[in-house]
Amino acid sequence: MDALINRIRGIARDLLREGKVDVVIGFEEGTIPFHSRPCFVRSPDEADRLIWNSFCENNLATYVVKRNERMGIVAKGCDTRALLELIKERQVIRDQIYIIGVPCEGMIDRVRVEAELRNRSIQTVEVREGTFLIMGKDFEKELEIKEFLYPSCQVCTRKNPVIYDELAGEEVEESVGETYPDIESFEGFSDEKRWQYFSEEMSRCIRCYACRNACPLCYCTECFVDASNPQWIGKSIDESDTALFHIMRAFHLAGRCVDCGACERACPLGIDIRKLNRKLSKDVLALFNYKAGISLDEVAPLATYRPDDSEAFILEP
Amino acid sequence: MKNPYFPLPVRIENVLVETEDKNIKTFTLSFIHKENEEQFRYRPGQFAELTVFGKGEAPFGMASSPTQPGFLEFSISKVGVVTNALHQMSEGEILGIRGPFGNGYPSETFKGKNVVLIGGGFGFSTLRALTNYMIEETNREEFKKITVIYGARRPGFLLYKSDLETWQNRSDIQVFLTVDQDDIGWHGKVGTVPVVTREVAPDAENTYALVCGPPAMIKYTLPVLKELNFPNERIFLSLEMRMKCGIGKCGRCNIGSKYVCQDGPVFSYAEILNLTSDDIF
Amino acid sequence: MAEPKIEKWEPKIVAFLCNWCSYAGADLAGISRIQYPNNVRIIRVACSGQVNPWFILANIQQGIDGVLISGCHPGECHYLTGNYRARRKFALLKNFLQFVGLEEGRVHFTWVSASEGVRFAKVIEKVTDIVRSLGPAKKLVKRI
Amino acid sequence: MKAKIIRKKDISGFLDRLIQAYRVYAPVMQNGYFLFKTIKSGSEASLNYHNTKMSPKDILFPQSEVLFRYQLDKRGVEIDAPAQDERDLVIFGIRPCDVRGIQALDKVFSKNPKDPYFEERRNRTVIVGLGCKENHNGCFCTAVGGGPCADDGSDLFLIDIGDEYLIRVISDKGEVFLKGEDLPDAETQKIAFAAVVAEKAQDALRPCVEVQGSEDILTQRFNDPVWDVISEKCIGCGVCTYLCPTCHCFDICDEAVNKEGKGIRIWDSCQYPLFTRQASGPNPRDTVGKRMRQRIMHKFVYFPDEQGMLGCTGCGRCVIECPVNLDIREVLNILLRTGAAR
Repeated sequence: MDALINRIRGIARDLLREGKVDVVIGFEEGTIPFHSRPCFVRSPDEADRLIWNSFCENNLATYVVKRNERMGIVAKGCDTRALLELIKERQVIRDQIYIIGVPCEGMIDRVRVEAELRNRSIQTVEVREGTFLIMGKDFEKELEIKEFLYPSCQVCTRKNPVIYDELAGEEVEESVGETYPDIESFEGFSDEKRWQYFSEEMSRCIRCYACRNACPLCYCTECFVDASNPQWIGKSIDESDTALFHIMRAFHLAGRCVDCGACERACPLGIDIRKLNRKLSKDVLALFNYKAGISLDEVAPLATYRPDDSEAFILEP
Repeated sequence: MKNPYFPLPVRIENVLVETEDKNIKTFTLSFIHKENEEQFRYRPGQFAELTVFGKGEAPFGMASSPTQPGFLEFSISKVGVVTNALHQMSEGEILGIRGPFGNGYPSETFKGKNVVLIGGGFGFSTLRALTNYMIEETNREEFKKITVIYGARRPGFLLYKSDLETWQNRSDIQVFLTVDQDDIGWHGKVGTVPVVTREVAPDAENTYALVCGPPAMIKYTLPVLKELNFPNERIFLSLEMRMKCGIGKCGRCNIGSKYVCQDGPVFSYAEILNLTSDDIF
Repeated sequence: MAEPKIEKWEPKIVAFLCNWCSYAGADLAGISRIQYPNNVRIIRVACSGQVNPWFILANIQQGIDGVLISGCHPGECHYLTGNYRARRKFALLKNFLQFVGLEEGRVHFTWVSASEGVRFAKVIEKVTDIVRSLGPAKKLVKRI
Repeated sequence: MKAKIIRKKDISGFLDRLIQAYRVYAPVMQNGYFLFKTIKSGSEASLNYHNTKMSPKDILFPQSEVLFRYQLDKRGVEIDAPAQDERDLVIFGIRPCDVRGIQALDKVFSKNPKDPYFEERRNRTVIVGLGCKENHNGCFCTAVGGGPCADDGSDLFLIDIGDEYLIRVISDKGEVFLKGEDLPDAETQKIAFAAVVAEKAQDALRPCVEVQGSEDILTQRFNDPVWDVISEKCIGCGVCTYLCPTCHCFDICDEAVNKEGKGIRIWDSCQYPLFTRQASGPNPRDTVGKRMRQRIMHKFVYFPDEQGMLGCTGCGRCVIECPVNLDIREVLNILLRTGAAR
C-alpha cells in the first residue's frame, strides 16, 4: 500500500509543480478511525497529505461539477465511472481533469464493523493483507476485509478505472459479469412484502439529503425537492412525500447511476436506497442492453430509442 | 398559553394595482373577528406574516399607519409562491395574519427632531406608514422638519400616488420624487436616490435619516449621508432578510447574535457596523 | 321507505391522452355513441412523450385509483419520436412502481390511434375493471 | 443529595411499571444502531450503548409537527390546534450531552413569546439521565463544559457502579417520580464510589479543544479565507444539523387539499442554500464556506452571547456521521489556535 501512496503523491507533486493542474483532489487521513476524507491539494509540498487505504469511501467525482479549475483527481473504479458519465453529460470537459486511476479492492463498511463490535470504543485500525486489526482500550480484534466490504463493493464488477490519464498501481482481477442476485430475490417476494419492506425503510428517512448531495450525478442547480414554484413535493417526513422523493431521485438516475454506493455510505441511518437504483440499472441492462459508466460513445438509454424496443408492458384490450 | 403560530383570519377589502407593470399591488385587509384587531397593536416599521392558505406564509411590512384604524395595508411585489398566489386573489377572499413582529421605527426618539425619509422602489412601503403616522394632526407638531426623498425606476413605478399628492400639497412636509429613467409627462427630478439625496443635502444637525429600499440603493446612499456627516447612530435602516417564525426561534434571520425579526428589522447603522455578520447589502 | 342506496365505490381513473391520436380516438368513440365507463377523467397532453413520471405519481399521491397513459402507435407520432422515448421511460416506470410494491393494475400504458374509437372504449372498460377489482388506492396516498 | 440503588436486572421491571402510567422513551437497538423509541416493554430498552444515532431532541421538538389545521368556507376559516397526548413523558437513559441539548432548546423555546407546543410537552417530561463509562471517538463534552457524568438538568441521574445503578435524585420532580418505587437508599460508601466512577470517566476524556475565549477569536477571524479552505469538502447535506441535540432551526409550511389543510413545522438547516435565499433572489449566505461559518459562529459566538450557554454539547454526532469527516473539533483548533488550515 505504501508504494501506491508514494506513487500517488509523486504524480500529484509533478502535476502541481509543472502547473498542469490547479488542484489535486484526493484523500487524506481522517480525524477518527475508518474515515479517510476528501482533500484539495494546491501546492506541491502539500502532496504528502495524500494517502490511500480501505476507507476512501467518498466519490470524489461530485467535486468536479461546476468547478472551472484544471483538476487532478485520484479516482478509484466507481469514481472514474461517475466521471465518465459526467463527461458524457458535458458537466466537465475531458481535458479539464487529469485522472489518476487507482485500482480498488473495495472499502470497509464502518457501520457494520461498529455493529459487530457492539459499541466497544475503537481507538486505532490497522489494515493488513486481507485483514484489518482493530485496537480498543481493553481489546483487540482482527477481521477479514472481504466480510466487511460495503455492499456496493461486494458486487462491484469494475474495480479497475474505466478511464484514466495515469494508473497508480497494478490492475486487480475483476469479478465475473453483471448479476443482480439481490434484486432478483427481492423481485420474488409478493407485492405486499415488497411494499412493507419499502415503506418501512422509507419511514426511517429524515430527509437530510446526504444521499442526493453525495451522489456525483445529482448535480441539478435546483433539485425538484427544493423547487417551490411549483412545489412538486411536501417538505415534511410524511411517508408519501418521502417515498416519492426516493422514487423520483432513483428515476432521475435511471440509466445514469454507476452504482458507486456513495448514497448508501452517506446515509446516516443506513437506509437501503441503493436497491431502487440497482433495480433500474438491472432493467436498463435487460431492456436496452446498456450499462452506465462503461463507454463514452454509447448514448444514454433514455436519451435515445430503438424502433424495436420492448412493448411487453403495453395494454391490449 | 397564547399561540404565536396561529394565523388570525382577515378579509381582503380592496386590491389596488400600484405600478404600471402590475407587479406591485396594495392589499387592504380587515379583521374578521373584531377582538383580533385590538390584539394587533402595531407601530410603523413593524411587519406581519401573511398566510395564503394552501400556499404558505411570508413576511410583509405594514404600509398603513396605526393612525388609520379598522384596516391594514400591505404592498406586495410578485416574486415568489405566496406573492404570486396573493396577486391572483381579489376582494372578499380570506387570508391569515400573524404579528405584529419586529421593533418598528423608533418614533419616540425622533420627537423634537428633523426626520429625513429616504426610500426606493418597493422598500418605501414602511416609510410611507411612518410618514402618514408623523403628519397625523395629533402627531405632527411632535416632529420638526420632515423631508421625504423617494425614487423609483420610472414614474409608473411610484407607489401611493394619492398620498404623494396630498403630501406635496401640504406645507409642513418637503417631498422630493425622482425617477431613474425619465418618461413623458414627468415633471419631477431625474436621477437615482443617492444622487438626489446629495442634491437635496438635508442638514444633519439634529436630524435622523431613515433609509429603506433595495440593497444597491442602501449601499450607495450611506456614503452620501456620511458626506453630509450624519452620525451612524442617527441613520436607521430596515433590513430585508428571509424570515419565517417572526419570534426569534426558527434561526432563519439570524445575523450576528441578533434576530432581524425580533431585534430588527430596524437597526441603526452603528448597530449594523459592529455586528459580525454576512454582508446583508 | 326506499332502501338507502349504499354508495357503491366507483374508482377514479385519470387518463393522459396524446392530443393527436388518443384524444381524437376518444372523441371518435363519443361521436359514434360508443358506451364506455365514466370513471375516467381525461387530460389532454401534447404527446405521450410529454408525460413526466411525476404526473403519474402526483395522481397516485392524491388518491386517484388508476392512471392510464395513451399515445399514438409507434411510428405514427406527430412529433416522430415522442412515443418512442416515452415507451422507454414507461417500460422502466411500470416495472419500478411494481418493484416498490404498487399493485400491477394501478398504472397502464397503451397506444390508441385517431381511428380506433372502439379500441379506446374497450381499453377504458378493461382498465376500469382491473382498477375496480383492486379496490380503493391505499399505497403512496397522502393523507392530510 | 438523596440517592437510591437499583439493580441492573430490576431495570426492565422498573420500566414495565413506568409504562403503565407514562409514555416511556428509551434507547432501542434497530438496524445496527440505537434510537430513542417509545417502548412497550422494559426488555426493549438497552442501556449498554455509547449514544443514539439521532439526538432525543425529536421527542420534544419533532421533525414534522402539525401546528394547526384549518377549514376554509364561505364565512371565513376555522383554525384549531391538534390534540396533545395527555400522558406524561419519561426520557430514560439519556446521556448528559443530550440533557444539555434539551437545556439549550429550553432557552430558545421557553423565551418569550413561549412556544406552546414545546413548552406543553417539556412540562410533562421527566428526564432520567445515564452517566457514561466510556466515550466514543467523536465525544468532546469535557471540552465544552460538560462531562460524562454531568447530572445538571436531569431529574434523576443513573451511574453504573457494577451490577447496580446509583440513582442520584436531582430535582424534586425526580423525587416525586420515584415515590411509587420502594427502592433502597444508597449507602454513603456507594455514593462515594459513584463519585469516583464519575471522576474517572471525566479524567478519561481529555479535552481535545480549548474553547475558552472563542467568541472574540472567531469574531476577529470572521472574514478569514480559512473558512472556505476548511469547508471545501463539505457536500452541504443536513446530517450535522439534523443529528445535533442543540440545532433548533425550522421552517413552517402549508399543505392543503382543496379547502382543507394544515400548517406544519419541519426541521430546517442553515447548511441548505434555501435557508436564507430570498424570494426576490439575493442570498446573504450563498457559499458553502459562509454556511459552515454560520454553524460554527452560531454555536460558539451568537448562541452563548444571547443565551448564556454554548450552543454545542460535545456529543460528537456531527463528527461521527459527517459523510466527509468535517470534524468540528479540528475546525475549532484551526481557528482558535494554530491559524493554519491543514
